[in-house]
Amino acid sequence: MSMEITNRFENDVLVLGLDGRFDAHAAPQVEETFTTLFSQGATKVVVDFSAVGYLSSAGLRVLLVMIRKLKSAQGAIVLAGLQPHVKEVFDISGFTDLFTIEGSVQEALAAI
Amino acid sequence: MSMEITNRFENDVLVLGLDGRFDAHAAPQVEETFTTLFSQGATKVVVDFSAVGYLSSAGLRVLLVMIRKLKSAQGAIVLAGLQPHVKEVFDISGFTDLFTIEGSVQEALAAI
Amino acid sequence: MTKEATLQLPADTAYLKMIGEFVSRMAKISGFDDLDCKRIEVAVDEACTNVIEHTQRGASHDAFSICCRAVASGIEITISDRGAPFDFDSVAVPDVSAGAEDRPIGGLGIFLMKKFMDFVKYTPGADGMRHLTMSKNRPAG
Amino acid sequence: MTKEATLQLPADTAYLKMIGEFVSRMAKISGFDDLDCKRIEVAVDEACTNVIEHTQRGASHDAFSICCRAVASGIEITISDRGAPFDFDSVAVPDVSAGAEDRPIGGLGIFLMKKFMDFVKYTPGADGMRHLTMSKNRPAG
Ligand SMILES: Nc1ncnc2c1ncn2[C@@H]1O[C@H](COP(=O)(O)OP(=O)(O)O)[C@@H](O)[C@H]1O
Ligand SMILES: Nc1ncnc2c1ncn2[C@@H]1O[C@H](COP(=O)(O)OP(=O)(O)O)[C@@H](O)[C@H]1O
Repeated sequence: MSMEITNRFENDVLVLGLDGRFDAHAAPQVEETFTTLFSQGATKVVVDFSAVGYLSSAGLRVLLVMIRKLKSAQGAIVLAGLQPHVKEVFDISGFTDLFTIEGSVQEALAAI
Repeated sequence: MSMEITNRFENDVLVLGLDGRFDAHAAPQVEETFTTLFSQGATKVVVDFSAVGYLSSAGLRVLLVMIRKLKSAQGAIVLAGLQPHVKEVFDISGFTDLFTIEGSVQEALAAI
Repeated sequence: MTKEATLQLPADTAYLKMIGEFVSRMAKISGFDDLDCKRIEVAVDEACTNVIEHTQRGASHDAFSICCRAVASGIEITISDRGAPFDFDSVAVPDVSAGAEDRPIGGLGIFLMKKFMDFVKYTPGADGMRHLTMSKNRPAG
Repeated sequence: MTKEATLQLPADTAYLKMIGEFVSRMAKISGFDDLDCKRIEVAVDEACTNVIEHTQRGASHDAFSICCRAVASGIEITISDRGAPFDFDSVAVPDVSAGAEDRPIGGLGIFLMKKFMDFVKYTPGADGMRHLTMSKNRPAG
């Protein structure tokens, strides 16, 4: 698989750890993992991007699905640790304005 | 370039640091670096393999050239830090018997 | 010698990583720095993802090819497949200032291609092939 | 869908790293573990290095190709080029117990190919192409 996905809870906040390429091959895996945990009640999510070295629009697509579901459930999502290349894709696509973005998971947990 | 080559001296011992793929593209570079330093008088050589993740027979070829020149000059060569894949190529080719091989540069410097 | 390499492979997302490695290596051979290599990798990845996902189901696992040429000015890339022709130039430009609720899901692929490359052109071939050609110039200096 | 991918590229050692990435990715897709992927990578690297270095100088920068197929048993690989035919089967097996002074410089490439793969065969084609075919089976279980 092109991406390793881990999940853990810090109190009521789901921390989703992504490691690898966030492309059209990984996107369905990430969406499925999120959807399962969301249906089990997770509405506050921190996504750890620090090990994501590559992002294409297929990844953005999943993030948009996630933020919509979480907002409709009065939840929240904060992203952490975007590498420069990933940040550039966010900037160009206008995603920087849609998401709260923090430097580290620690900061993201404090902000959510 | 497929390989980064560094060199330093510990007293009279040349420590050659290789980082990358030791294939037919890197081999001429390594041979040239060695030949230059050998012609300047380096006859005791430690080769640090710890950052070599890949070895083909083109690398073995250069090592054979090196050991012959060094032996003919009453010098010595010790290799350090072979990764399992590299060690396997040595074993199959009978090179394990031709060279003194140590775990670390420190041990190699003590052994030379 | 022409610095040209072609990768031909199945239309399946399992090969996107291989495509990325191939393209970024060719971009490096063409003289681009690491950030530009990633940009070129994204542009080609988006084009290949479209070939994989928007081709009619039946033909979707056909092989397609990616040809990269290192040229004096930078890199030229052609992605060729056997999908049905479509109207590339009338695909709407996405509104990147829209809020999360107002945006369509998707529709950013061609936009990113055009942002990251200097030139992108679609040509349905007389040979029943579609060709997407893109190029990028090395920064001056 | 056939899991087959082909890389066509110039006969130049600058592309060996790209070849390695391509082959080890295909070996991984074929279900081999990391150490076996390296072994397959070495076998193909040795074959490609021979194509690059032993082809007559004039033609040496011609493009050649590497085709990898993930099959039920493991992987099948064919390396094809336009070099002059040579007598593959009469290449001498090296004496790997010889001392440093008694060994020839080189002559280990084909030996490593055969050690790392289960099957290696050379066939000069009627089409003026040379084909080196090799395969490896996945360990049982
Ligand atoms: N290779 C293709 N074949 C057919 N239709 C395509 C192709 N590429 C793009 N399209 C069409 O153009 C639209 C926009 O593509 P794109 O900007 O890449 O975003 P996305 O693929 O995420 O929708 C697609 O939704 C599709 O309708
Ligand atoms: N593709 C080839 N074309 C022509 N001759 C070849 C080719 N591959 C191998 N040979 C011949 O076989 C010999 C042994 O090859 P090999 O075992 O790979 O070792 P090396 O290439 O290091 O000498 C070569 O020296 C060369 O004479």
